[in-house]
Amino acid sequence: MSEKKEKEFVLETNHLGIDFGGLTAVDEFNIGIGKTEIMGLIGPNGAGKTTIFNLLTKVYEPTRGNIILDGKDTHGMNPAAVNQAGIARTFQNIRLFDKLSVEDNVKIGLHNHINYGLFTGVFRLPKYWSEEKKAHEKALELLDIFGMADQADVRADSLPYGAQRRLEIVRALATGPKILLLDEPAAGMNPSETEELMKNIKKIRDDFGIAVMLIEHDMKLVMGICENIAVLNFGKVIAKGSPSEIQSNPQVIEAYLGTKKENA
Amino acid sequence: GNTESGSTAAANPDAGETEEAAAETEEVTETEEGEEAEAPETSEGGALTGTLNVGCIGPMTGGAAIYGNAVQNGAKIAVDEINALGSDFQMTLNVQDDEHDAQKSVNCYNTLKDSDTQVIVGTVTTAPCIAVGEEAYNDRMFMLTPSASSTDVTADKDNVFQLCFADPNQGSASAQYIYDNQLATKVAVIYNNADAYSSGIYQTFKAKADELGLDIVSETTFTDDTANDFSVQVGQAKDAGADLIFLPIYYTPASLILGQAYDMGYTPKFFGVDGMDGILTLEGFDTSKAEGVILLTPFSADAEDAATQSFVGKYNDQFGETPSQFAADGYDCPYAIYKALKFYADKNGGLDVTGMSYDEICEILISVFTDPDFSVDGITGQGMVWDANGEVNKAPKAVVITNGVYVGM
Amino acid sequence: MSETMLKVDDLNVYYGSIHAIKGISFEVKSGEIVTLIGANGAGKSTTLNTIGGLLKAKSGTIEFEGRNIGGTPAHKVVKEGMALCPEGRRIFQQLTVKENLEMGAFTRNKAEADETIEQVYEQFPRLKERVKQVAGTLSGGEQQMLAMGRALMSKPKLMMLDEPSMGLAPILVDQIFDIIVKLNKAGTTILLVEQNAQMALSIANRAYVLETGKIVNHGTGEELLHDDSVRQAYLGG
Amino acid sequence: MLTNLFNGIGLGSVYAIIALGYTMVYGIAKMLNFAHGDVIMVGGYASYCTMMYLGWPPAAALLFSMAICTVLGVLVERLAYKPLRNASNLAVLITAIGVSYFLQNAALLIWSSNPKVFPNIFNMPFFQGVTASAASVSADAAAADTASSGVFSVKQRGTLITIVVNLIIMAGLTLFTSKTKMGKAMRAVSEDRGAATLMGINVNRTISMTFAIGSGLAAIAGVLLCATYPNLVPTTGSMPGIKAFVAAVFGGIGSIPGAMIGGILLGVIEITARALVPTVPSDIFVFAVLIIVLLVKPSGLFGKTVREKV
Amino acid sequence: MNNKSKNAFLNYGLVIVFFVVFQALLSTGNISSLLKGLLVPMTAYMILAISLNLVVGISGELSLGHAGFMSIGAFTAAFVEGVILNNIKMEGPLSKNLGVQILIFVISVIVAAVFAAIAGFLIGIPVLRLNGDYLAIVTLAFGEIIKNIFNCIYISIDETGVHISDKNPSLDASFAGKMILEGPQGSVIKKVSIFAAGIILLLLVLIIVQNLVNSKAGRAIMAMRDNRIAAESSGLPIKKYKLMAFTISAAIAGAGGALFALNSTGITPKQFDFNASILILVFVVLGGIGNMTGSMIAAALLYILPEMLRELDVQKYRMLIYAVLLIAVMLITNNEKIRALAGRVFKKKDKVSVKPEAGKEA
Ligand SMILES: Nc1ncnc2c1ncn2[C@@H]1O[C@H](COP(=O)(O)OP(=O)(O)OP(=O)(O)O)[C@@H](O)[C@H]1O
Ligand SMILES: Nc1ncnc2c1ncn2[C@@H]1O[C@H](COP(=O)(O)OP(=O)(O)OP(=O)(O)O)[C@@H](O)[C@H]1O
Ligand SMILES: [Mg+2]
Ligand SMILES: [Mg+2]
Repeated sequence: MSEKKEKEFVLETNHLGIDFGGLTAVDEFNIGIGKTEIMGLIGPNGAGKTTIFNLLTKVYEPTRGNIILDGKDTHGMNPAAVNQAGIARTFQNIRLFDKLSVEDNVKIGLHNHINYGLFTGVFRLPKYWSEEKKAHEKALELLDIFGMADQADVRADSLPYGAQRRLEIVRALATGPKILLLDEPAAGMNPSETEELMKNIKKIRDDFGIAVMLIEHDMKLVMGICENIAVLNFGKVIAKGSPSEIQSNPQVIEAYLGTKKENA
Repeated sequence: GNTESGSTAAANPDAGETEEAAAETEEVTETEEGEEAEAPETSEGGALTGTLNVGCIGPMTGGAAIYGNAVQNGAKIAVDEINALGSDFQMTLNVQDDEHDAQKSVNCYNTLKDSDTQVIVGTVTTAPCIAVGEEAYNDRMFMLTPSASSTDVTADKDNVFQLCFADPNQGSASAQYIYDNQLATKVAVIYNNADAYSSGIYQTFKAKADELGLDIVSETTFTDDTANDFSVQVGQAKDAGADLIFLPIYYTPASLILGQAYDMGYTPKFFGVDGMDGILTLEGFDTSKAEGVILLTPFSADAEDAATQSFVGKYNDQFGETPSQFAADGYDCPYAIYKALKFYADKNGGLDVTGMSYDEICEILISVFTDPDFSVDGITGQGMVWDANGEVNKAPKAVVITNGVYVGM
Repeated sequence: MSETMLKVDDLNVYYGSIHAIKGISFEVKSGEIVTLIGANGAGKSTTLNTIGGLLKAKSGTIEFEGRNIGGTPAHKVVKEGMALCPEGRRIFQQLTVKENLEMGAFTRNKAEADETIEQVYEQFPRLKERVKQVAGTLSGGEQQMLAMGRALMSKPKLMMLDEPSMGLAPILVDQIFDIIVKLNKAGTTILLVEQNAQMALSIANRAYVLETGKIVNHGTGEELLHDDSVRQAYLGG
Repeated sequence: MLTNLFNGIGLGSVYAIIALGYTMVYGIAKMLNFAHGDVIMVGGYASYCTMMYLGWPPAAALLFSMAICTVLGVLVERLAYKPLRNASNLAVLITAIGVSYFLQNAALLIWSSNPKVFPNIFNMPFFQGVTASAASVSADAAAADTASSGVFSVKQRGTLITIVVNLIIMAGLTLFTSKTKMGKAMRAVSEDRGAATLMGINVNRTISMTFAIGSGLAAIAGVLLCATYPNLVPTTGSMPGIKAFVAAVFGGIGSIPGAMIGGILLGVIEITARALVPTVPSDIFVFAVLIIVLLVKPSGLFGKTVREKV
Repeated sequence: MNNKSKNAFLNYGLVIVFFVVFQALLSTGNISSLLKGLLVPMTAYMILAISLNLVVGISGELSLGHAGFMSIGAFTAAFVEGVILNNIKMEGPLSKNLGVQILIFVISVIVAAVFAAIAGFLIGIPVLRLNGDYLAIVTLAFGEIIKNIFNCIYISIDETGVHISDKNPSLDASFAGKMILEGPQGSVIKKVSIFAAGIILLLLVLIIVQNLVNSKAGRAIMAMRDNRIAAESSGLPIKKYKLMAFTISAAIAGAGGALFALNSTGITPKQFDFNASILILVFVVLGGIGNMTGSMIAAALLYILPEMLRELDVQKYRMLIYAVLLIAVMLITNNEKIRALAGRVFKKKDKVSVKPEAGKEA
């Protein structure tokens, strides 16, 4: 608790928890993330990591506790409102708009930054053209971060797996978040792709000046870019600290890392 | 005008019959002569020659198929009979299925127009008939509907004629009949409020009953979609102590109502209208449940006259069923048209209908049908005459079902 | 390591007009662990699905224990003694854990199934805790365990695993590979498809490298682990 | 009021029995089989013809029509639905509608549009005996309704029989899908056909089996429907089919008890509405209540609210 | 020009060609009465197919009650026409007064669209809470309710104004007004709409729908269809867009219904029953879900097919043939081999999904 007061947090949770029927999936989750911090969330399968993301983005309504985003309690907000308030995310099982083009996927992210109404859109008034042009340029610019601008017209579901993961990040970024939640962004990527991804996450943080919270099982990635790491087990935080602290924490080794070293 | 012409018909029944009988014999001899002489073209004064293309529209598939098919079958028999008379006049019959849908009915009508149809027998059901009637009115095509009974069918259209009673006649006649014969003190009504025919009769019945001071104690409804369970309707009639249930509906749901009342041990009088006819011929129906049902009908398959007997016999042979009133209406229509054309030919020194345009035929038929001297004896009525509105005048017969057969009242 | 259990020869598979597998040949000998590695979209899953009978090959032969099983529908392939643990788990989300496992033993009788289920619970104690839970609400790792457990329920001679370590915590990845080795020791032949080339190669007897539908390299696990091109491409240098 | 309730249950039990067969196919083959109502109609005709033309006893006629419907169901599935295994749900829906049109029009050609009045099988000595003994059990309901106290009217006897058959089928289906291997296989197939195949389940045979059972149940439903409301025409099955579909959704898709309760509730609402507001079509109320219930409980009365795992 | 706008212009071209061809046939008299009578209803059904495709294809919800919106539009048109004819002095019959016809047509279509939109909005509210088959059943229920309501109301007009009742006033001897809606008997209509007006309406609808799909709102609607949770998490107010799709679709259906009604001489509530809703759905599915060109072509062909069968010598088997054709077309268009072939011919990356989507789960 003491560390919380020292920094200014973009996102803070207090006593956050949720039950599914009898199962307490998350309990007493207290955390604070700095404005441009990259934080890792790790833990065994089923520990409740994804559930925390779902709570933060209001896909699930918390059973208890509160979430403070940039000083504002998100109580009563729905997922769309939370997103507009500044939290964007990706999903563990990719959720793209399959039948839309890559560019349109990004434009959905930009939705709330495109300013014209239904009437303008249906009758294609001048504002439609100018705003669409702006959106188009912005989308390409964002796609370029991952070098995907040349695939703008491809249907999202025909992208290779790794590219789909990257597109999800771009889409989330397009919503103009203050904090980006990434759920296993490197899953299904090979080591060189993962390395590329690490660089890009850092770049995004630096260029956009936003916080990043990520769930990942790839320890190379987690240890490589996270400034702070929280370890979850059975819905509760069992350890918090810098990568080196976590790596040597016996509780974490026992519950999560195991003794073999290949992954490090 | 109803009662007036009704009384003329009643006052002069013999005259009509003998006249018709005479015409019939004359016709037969005439054609025989024609055949022998093999010179029909130049035969004396009143020959009707040529081929008339008759179109028929009605529901042959879907929920109302039963009515369309009955009309079609009846009309076929009539056309075959007319063609077999051996005269130089022939009829073709082109039947189109409208599925009881107004738009499709208009499509049928257009199809018939494309295939050189000259007169329409139809349509069988009311709502499509109104739609087609409008088209036919604009085109000047003559229509004789066997069974579309709403007054709206003929209203404002001089080219559309009905062979069946119009709904108001039936509704008010029923109320009058019940009142005159003191059949009941408390009356219940069950009608179909998704059906123009049924709700039309109901409303005129109701108006007349109120006027006469008949006590209607229960009014309940159903729709085609809920024409299964009548426990509520029958139950309410029973609870209200009705001693007569008026059923201005078709016989199919009526048979269910009879059955369900029977099961309840409730035995009021049942009073039906022409749509009730057919109930005795329902395959598998226990006619004892219909014992005592009274209905107003222009046709009864049990009538003893030769024409009905012959029709019923042929119908049974060809279609394996006893004909309903719809079949009889369908049967009478081609005859009415045939007789009208013959009437014209007689008066005007012959008529060759081959290739005549439908509007020419239309004008001829309108003039004949509105001619006070023209009347038709059919199996659905003797001495049928038409008023300028296109409504038919014929006397409804009240019959009561006794031991599974109609008995005149 | 004696006779050949599975032999694939000149296999060609299409998705509509997309030529996904371009004439690959390989074999798996009885008792081996063989792994197919390759980048996303190389055709690894397609290969397994074709062997398992889910997809139809355009040409080529697949022989299992000397019998041609090409074109045999998937449900019959299972009876031959082959089990496929598919990519993405594909557990029955609405069924309970126990029912999922029972489905795995569909081709066997109840007594046999009951025996095997205990063995599976031993391998995956977590599943035993959750027997009554509806499978759809399990976490990713739990679902993977269930998928493997389910495949084991048919007591297959050849088990084909499609990326079993995907999305698993490091400790579980270790466990899964341990289990694979244990299964193999207990007599099950394994055909393993993995992105985690490092781990896969370290337990495999032999390995094939797949690139855009073609086999570009093969050798023992050890050889490939030290092969430069393989290190470059799949092991992160 | 009690009378209306009883009448409502009478109508509802018929909907329920159709809904049970519907739910079976619906829950497992994951398709809206709009031809289900027409299979019921075929069942009605099959038993009618054997009873009336061949003079078979009702039990034999029922078995025969079950056989006919089973064969018909499997045949339709094989010819029309199986080739669409990988097509969109809507494509299958439209095909089912095509099958429905086909059956109706074929029946029209074979049996004509003239109604056939179904014999009253509830009136047979066997059922009289059965229900007379049941009479003592629920004597109060009977006493409230029949003048000749203690003895059931034919209609009530029909209702009782229908409900008993409902309960038997419901219990049977529940046991079948939760306990037997084939039943579980059906559930597996309903969820993921590919994965089911990998288990060694013959997906095609399982789906055929589903149709066989569903259509066999349709035959039973057809006989009970026609025995209760004895007018048999080619369109006999369509409206009850739609109502049963509504009932199945009302109760919660795929839920077997839900289908039965949904059916009975639907009947009760329909009859009550008719009694309270006799001149307004009762379907207005039936469907309005349905909408309201779904608003309060978006997955039907017994439907599981499956929270999508994110 | 990108692919999407190419497609849009293709559709406009298609409609115009359709118009020019038939208009030429009409003015040279080389057309059968049947086909002539079918032109406007066909156009109306094309509009309805587009409207339903907006719901089924673009927003991804199944609607089984679209004929309900159509009937609202149709009866509204009958009503508007009745009111206008009652309040306007006109020389000669309506068919000679083009000005009055245009007036009736324009006002009817607009009012019909507004009324249907209101109904769409109301029914859209439950839509927000439901999905899949539950939604389908609510739309079905809605269609049935509408049909039954029209079945038991009577609207008449006289110099004192419009009267709505549950009894038929025209049976009263003293009744001096004009019936607009007569319960199950429906409405008698003086024909006004002409082919050209229908085509203009169709073009307008196409422009609205295609522009919508390619605008911000359309993208949002499609995003919801593809993945609701992701759409929500990307900041889309999904309620607003679901409602928008439903309301616009209803408005278009209402306009289509008005066109249909004004071209007929009479309409009845029964015409707009469940089967009518299904018919529209058949057009959409057969034409390809989400494919506007397909919807239009399927609507045109399938609407005239059963009518064309009339002219052949198969009357009795007409509906049987229709049913068999329907099944056959579904089987053929969904046949994997034929699709693969088509894919190769048209070089489309059509996913022949052997690998079920569940592969991505968990
Ligand atoms: N909707 C739900 N209903 C019931 N239980 C749920 C639900 N969602 C998650 N759970 C349970 O909550 C626990 C945490 O799940 P969660 O998906 O958050 O795990 P995780 O940490 O993301 O694991 P993984 O790394 O495997 O993805 C699991 O035991 C899971 O079964
Ligand atoms: N259902 C499908 N339709 C069309 N193409 C497909 C389909 N499934 C796979 N492909 C294509 O076939 C090729 C091989 O895919 P496959 O899934 O076998 O790759 P993989 O090696 O398993 O990759 P991953 O590591 O991502 O699982 C890829 O180019 C892919 O895009
Ligand atoms: Mg997770
Ligand atoms: Mg793969």
